[in-house]
Amino acid sequence: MAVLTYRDALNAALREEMHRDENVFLMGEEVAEYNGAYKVSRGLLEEFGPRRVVDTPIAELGFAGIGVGAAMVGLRPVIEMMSMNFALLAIDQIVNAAAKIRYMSGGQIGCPLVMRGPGGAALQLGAQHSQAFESWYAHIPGLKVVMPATPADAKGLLKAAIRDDNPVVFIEGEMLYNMKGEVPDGEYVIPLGRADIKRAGNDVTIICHSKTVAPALNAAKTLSEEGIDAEVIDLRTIRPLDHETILASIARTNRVVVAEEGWGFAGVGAEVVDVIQREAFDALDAPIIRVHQADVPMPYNKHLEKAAKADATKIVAAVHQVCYRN
Amino acid sequence: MAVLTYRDALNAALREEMHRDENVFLMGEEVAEYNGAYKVSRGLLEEFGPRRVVDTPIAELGFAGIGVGAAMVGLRPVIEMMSMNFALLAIDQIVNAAAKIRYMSGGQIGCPLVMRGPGGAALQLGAQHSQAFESWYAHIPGLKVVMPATPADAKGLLKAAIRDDNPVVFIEGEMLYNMKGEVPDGEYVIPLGRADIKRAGNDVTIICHSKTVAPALNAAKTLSEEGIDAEVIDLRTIRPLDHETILASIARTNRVVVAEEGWGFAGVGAEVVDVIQREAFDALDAPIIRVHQADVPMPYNKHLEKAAKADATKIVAAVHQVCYRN
Amino acid sequence: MEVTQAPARAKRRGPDAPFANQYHAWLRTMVLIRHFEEKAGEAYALGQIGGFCHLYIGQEAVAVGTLAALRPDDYVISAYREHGQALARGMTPRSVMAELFGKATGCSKGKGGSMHLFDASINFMGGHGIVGGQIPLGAGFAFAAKYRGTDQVSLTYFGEAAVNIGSFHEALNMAGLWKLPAIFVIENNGYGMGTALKRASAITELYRRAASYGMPGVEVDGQDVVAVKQATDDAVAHARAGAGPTLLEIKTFRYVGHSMSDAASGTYRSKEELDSSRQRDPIVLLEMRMRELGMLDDDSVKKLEAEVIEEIADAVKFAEESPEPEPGALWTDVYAPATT
Amino acid sequence: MEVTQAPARAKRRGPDAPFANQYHAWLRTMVLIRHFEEKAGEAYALGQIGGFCHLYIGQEAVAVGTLAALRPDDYVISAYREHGQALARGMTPRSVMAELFGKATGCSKGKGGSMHLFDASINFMGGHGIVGGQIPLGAGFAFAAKYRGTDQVSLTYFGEAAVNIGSFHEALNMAGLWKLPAIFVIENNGYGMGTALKRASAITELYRRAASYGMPGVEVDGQDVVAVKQATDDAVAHARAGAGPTLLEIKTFRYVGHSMSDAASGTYRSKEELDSSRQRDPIVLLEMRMRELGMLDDDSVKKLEAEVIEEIADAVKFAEESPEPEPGALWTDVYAPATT
Ligand SMILES: Cc1ncc(C[n+]2csc(CCOP(=O)(O)OP(=O)(O)O)c2C)c(N)n1
Ligand SMILES: Cc1ncc(C[n+]2csc(CCOP(=O)(O)OP(=O)(O)O)c2C)c(N)n1
Ligand SMILES: [Mg+2]
Ligand SMILES: [Mg+2]
Repeated sequence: MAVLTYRDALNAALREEMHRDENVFLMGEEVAEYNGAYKVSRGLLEEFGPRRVVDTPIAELGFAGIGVGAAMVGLRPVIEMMSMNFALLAIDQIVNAAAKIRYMSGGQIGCPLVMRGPGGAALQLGAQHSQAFESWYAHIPGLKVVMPATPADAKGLLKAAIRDDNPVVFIEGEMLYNMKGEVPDGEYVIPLGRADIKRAGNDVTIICHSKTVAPALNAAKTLSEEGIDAEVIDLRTIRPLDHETILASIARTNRVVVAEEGWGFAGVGAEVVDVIQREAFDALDAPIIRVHQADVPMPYNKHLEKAAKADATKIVAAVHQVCYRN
Repeated sequence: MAVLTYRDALNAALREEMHRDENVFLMGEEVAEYNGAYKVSRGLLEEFGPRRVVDTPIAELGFAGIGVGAAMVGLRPVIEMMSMNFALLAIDQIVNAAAKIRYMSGGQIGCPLVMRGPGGAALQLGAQHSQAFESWYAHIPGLKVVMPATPADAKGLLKAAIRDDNPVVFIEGEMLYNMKGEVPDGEYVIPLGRADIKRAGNDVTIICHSKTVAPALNAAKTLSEEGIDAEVIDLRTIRPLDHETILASIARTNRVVVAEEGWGFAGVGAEVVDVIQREAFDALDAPIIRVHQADVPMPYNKHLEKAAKADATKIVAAVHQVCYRN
Repeated sequence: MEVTQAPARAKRRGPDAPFANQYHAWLRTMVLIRHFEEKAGEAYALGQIGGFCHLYIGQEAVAVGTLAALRPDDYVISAYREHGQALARGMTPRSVMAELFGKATGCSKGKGGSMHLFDASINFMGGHGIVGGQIPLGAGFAFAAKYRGTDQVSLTYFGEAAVNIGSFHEALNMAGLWKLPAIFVIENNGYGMGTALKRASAITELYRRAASYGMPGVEVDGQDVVAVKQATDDAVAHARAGAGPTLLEIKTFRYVGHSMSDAASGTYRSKEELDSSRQRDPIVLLEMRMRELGMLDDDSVKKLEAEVIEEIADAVKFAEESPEPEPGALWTDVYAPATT
Repeated sequence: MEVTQAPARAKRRGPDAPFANQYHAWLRTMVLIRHFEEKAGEAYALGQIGGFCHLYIGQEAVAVGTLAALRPDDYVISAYREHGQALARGMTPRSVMAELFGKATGCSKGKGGSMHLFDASINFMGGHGIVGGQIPLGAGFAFAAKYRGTDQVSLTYFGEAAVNIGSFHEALNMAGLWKLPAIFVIENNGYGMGTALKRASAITELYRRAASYGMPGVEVDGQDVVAVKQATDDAVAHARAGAGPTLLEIKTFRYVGHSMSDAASGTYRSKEELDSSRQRDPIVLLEMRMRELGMLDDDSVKKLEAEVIEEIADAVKFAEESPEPEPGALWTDVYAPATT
């Protein structure tokens, strides 16, 4: 197995899928000549040429719509949003066209499109550039929402997303791009819709995704030193949500913490809580505690920003609470 | 007390607030010469003239932004969206500007704006015109989200929303506009952030808002005939959410159903569930059951549409489930 | 990347020579649309059709003239006022009427409704309800054609009120920049709901906006089906030749209200204005042309009317008698049947 | 509602006569911006400034020339490359530098950062990070001025890459339609990140887009502060007279990378191109003018430089020594203090 960065794992997935299927193309701001704002598309212009790696004007609504149109007639566009924060401008095309074309057309017309790019916060980018919108997209039937936390998942899930016949919102993280990890060689595709147990454990289940996976694993390490054996479940796909893996874990641990990067109100964690209380009411020994961004726009100042973000310390504290420690 | 339609109650609120404060103006598509697509603004052009009742081109992003700009310099715009479905095009201005200006400017600049219009489904309008986005807006700190279910609430809450110094997303309902009800005469302002007990009861709490309030009350009537005494709580304001009223009720009833018009995944109900399980874990005698739209885009066919929607029958069935009847 | 052709006013009457052999077919389709829409209006009043329903009466020459210029493998997309275009493209009155009735036999299986008519088999790509939303989609079909190296073109309809929304601007800029084989058709019927063009747009000669996107802009008389066909032919030839998109501003009239809940006149336009717009009825204009050429007489008009009335009656009957979708249809078509 | 004035190319050198008495002040501000930005770049390299940081070096004459034409009660709004405009509008280097350092003494209390500089006391309305997002806001200030019947104007800055986004189109159409007292300034520095204008826009003479919105469009030499001031004066007079908005395309250069993580040249533009752009440095051009007029000599240049260096050093020191926001600041300013 090769050790790759998350960025290069995505790059490999794009390259392989573009080789595999002539209908796959990449479009977005700075994806071609600049090799991507975050270099995810490095080398692809050189390899595939400007027909298949397309720089766009700054026009998120327009080029998302062009992508949806191209997908409606059988191409398989990968639309890069330089940041998912800018995708708000395109959201009408994703929600009103991509997610609904199949249904409205009575099944005649599909939309095999991937919209991908970094979501959530990086460091000190301020309020407009530091938002996690996964709960929004996951609210919408017709979409799938995928959020890999490791290089291997990034590769395997992006390949699956590109092959999927539905519109997939694929959310990466600027703070994840440099993460290194082993990635299986050769063809490696991870089915969408399956959570992954990143650490097995028996005392408490920590449910997380994307940028909260690493802090959850750190928290688990700290907790294990205290004698608390945490299971860490990485959702990987937010919609469809893998109820089975979640419920199986809770049947053993009876205690749950849900961590996510975004805001709390009607966040992904709220949905997870609802599923658990409904399906595993009697299994719960304590209320589920959630860890998420402070309910404020993201401040620029680095100390305030740190205080606003979910992190390992907060996850540990939440586990203490659900285990009635301290 | 006069009996007014919901539509006329909104109209009265607009008229009164425009009289009260010269800075209040109404802007949107067809609000002036056409008297509003749904006639909420009937007569206002005549009364206040084209300076204060402004017809716009079809340009949701642009005129929402113009409203935000005007609010940043001290006007108090009421921006009508002909449908909240079209507000997706404007959502960047609401989320990235309106909700964040105060924070990003260190408190220097506010945004006393109301964005209002009908949300959710009417009858057979199809997938693109039948969506309830309240959970999206409520996800965003910096916004308030208000959804009146009755004429009296419509009037009192719209007046409060217009006077509020924060951006308020005020969601009405096409299917509510003709609803009649008593509205207190004279100055009538309902503070934002307070739920309302629309029916007191002891056996189960039904939490609802907007278009699910009437079916919940119908359900309560049916249930009372079966000897189940339901309390019906109308949230009225989704953000900030009135935890206190919810928790006080559950302390008595120990059983909860949450009904909403929109989709389930990370909906408003998911947040309500999370609050309850966290704050009132031991008070719950059964899992909370949610009633919401089927997890599909809204179909045009009327029978399918009916099947997709939350209604009194589904609420009754949910109550049976939480009460372990049948 | 300069304007490839100065914006042009093309208000001349279209010539007969190259097209006369198609006049019968065009007339028939225009009459079919007119009758279809009248029946749809009646069925709406009877509650057989629900939701929003936007009729095309008065605008028939736009659909017929533009679509006469396309090949079967070209792409077509429109807004919510698309019954006429669906029929002119070749969808049967049965499948369209059944869709309006919400029946399982409708073109979109009863799930789409009036605003969402689709027929993938003839590249009729809908029926869209968000003003301007279809414009980037139409550019996307053109993008796909260019990507694949076919010489297909993509034709996108929208109302004159849609030219003020961001989608129009973004899509046309990219289409112009990339020289996509796209034809953008403004159906300028003078009103967006109750708003007259001059109350919504800083300039009222909309074809001039093409200059911002480096493409030709042409003003077309939308009541003269021949002029429409001719202008579209030019745009199609331009696109197929790889020279890029064209913006057609086709001027027409909507004889009816915006939707079924809107009166044809009274609030925002006068009875006089409406009546005067009827002076240049597209069907009458074509009939007159054909009579001048000796192609049409009272008998043939009567025969055509009778045939069409029969066909529409059949469509209504079909729609009435068709089954409702199965309850299980609620859950299908959300996702592709077999996915990874 | 026709185009009120044909788009114009105004590449002539601005005249000295009416402005010479202001040259000293303008030169000082331009030099101040240049030094401020250089120090900001250094502080960024030292990790004292975080996040995104977009420098204004090369574009100084645009901010100084345009803002010289405004009154204190006019409104100004910009994008994320706004340090120069904030300083030219009258914000102190201290309050801006402290904001970049994230300190409680910063203009936005450390919560905004480089992209979100605000000073309500002088109607500097930010600092916005979503490309094009500030354009409707700027139109909104103009709307408010007109609503109140004041003769204030609103000036909105954006880059040339922002002209392809929907916000631009929607806001300019409404501004033109309603004759709002707005001045829209395209700072055309040739690149949006790594994308040259001609790769993003179907036409490259952007001032021509004004014609779509019924407003004058003027091309301006952005390296000549006098030309900038003169063109803005005209636009301001037009707006104050109630004649509506103007689109200024002010051509300039960005000497540095897009942001701190982008090299000044190499990837998307050559060293030669960059070097040649420096031939028309706005500061040098004004200095030359002043020397020609006998208003400046080597000594006065040195003195000015020394003063500015001192002022910037003081700003850095102030920023360094200023306190971090209190932890509780995380929770304030989300909502208005006292609400219904
Ligand atoms: C984004 C958006 N805003 C508003 C509406 C409501 N609406 C539907 S049709 C219409 C008028 C459109 O007029 P025009 O584009 O001229 O087309 P026409 O109806 O005349 O065919 C409006 C405002 C909508 N569907 N979508
Ligand atoms: C809507 C949106 N899309 C993309 C970006 C990322 N982005 C930030 S600046 C920029 C380039 C803008 O160039 P231009 O408008 O010419 O301004 P300049 O940086 O040259 O001053 C891009 C693509 C963004 N901030 N907002
Ligand atoms: Mg129209
Ligand atoms: Mg630029």
